[in-house]
Amino acid sequence: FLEDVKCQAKAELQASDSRYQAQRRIAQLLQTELLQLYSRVEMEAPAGPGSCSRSSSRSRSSPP
Amino acid sequence: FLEDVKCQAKAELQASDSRYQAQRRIAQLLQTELLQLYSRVEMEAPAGPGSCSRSSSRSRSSPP
Amino acid sequence: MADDPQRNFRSAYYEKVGFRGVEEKKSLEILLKDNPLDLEKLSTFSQRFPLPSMYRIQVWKVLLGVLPPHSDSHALVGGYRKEQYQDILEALEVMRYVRPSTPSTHVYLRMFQLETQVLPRCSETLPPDEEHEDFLSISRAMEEIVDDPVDCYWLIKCFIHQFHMRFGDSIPHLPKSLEHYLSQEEPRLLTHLKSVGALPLLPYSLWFKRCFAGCLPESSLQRVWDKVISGSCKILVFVALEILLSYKIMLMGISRPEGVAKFLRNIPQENTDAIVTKAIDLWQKYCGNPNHAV
Repeated sequence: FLEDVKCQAKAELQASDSRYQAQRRIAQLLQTELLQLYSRVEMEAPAGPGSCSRSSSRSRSSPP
Repeated sequence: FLEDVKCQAKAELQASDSRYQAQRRIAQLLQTELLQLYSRVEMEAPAGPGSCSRSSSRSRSSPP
Repeated sequence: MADDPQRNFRSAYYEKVGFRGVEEKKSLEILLKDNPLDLEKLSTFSQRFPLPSMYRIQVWKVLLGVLPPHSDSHALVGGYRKEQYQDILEALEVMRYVRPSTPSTHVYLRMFQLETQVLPRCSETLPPDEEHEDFLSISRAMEEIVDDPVDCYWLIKCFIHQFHMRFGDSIPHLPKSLEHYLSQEEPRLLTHLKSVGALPLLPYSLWFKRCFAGCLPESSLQRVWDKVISGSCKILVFVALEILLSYKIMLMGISRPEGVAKFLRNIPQENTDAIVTKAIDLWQKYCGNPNHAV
């Protein structure tokens, strides 16, 4: 019976974790996309006011 | 002892859940930022049809 | 459970007079009341009997691990599955991988790619091509069987995952196995296929990688998938074998290997139910106790 309770808990935890992992992948992808877009914006308008807060030295580095 | 196992399982599930919630908030912030950036890029280059296929018409187009 | 020939005879009789699977349905209902559900018993049931359509999705979800064996976790885990689906979909929309006009099967593909970390960069995303056709065929078929998009995505994902994990090593051997059983059942057809050079050109991908998605209509297909999901990939060999046997006369008359392949990729959709029924009979004949016939 104890095993049973453990199994149930494990299955629930795995399902919850899978949801977390998906969210992690999403965040990574969004970061990559943002970095790319920022670097493009900076190259297109290097003097643009919106891009001054980003350090442009990293703009062409490849995403992680 | 059974109660103990159940408590532990509950705590683990809660921890997983809060990890998920945190990651979700991060993703939401990133999404908001991405949406803003898209709209800025599109205002600067209104001829671009969409981010995926947008080819920069400017001379300093970024490498793929 | 089903070894009694008398009982099998009766089931066959019910089937003929329209009470198909009355007893089977009752025994499945008893199994589904267990908490936790006994996966082994559910698999055995599904190997031996056709799943009643009203319980099919539920059984698939449990056997594929979309839902856990404990029924009292189903609401919680079902909620997690839904959230995960929505999170991924929303992100793909924001990143413009997915647009309102994107076909749902392509959406499922992008979601699956995101989860398996093979999503191409947005700027480098091309429309899905031949390489993705296995996934897309299975998705299209699943979509015909499952109404709810959340269930549909999860079933596609877990079906494909489980298929590769369980049978990935067996799949390359299935063509040889087909050749073997064909030599038992219809050596003349095998000789013909060999002599015209059609044997290596048979649609093995369609049969053994897409599990007949896009080949059989869904009503027949789901009965084959019942067996695959509950643990047998050998059934695929017998469905292919029955297709060959059913169109033996036609195939014997084709002398160009491309002609054979073309015909088999687009078989008539009329009597596929009978083909699947005969394939299951043949599979049970050769593989005996289906429990041990992987």
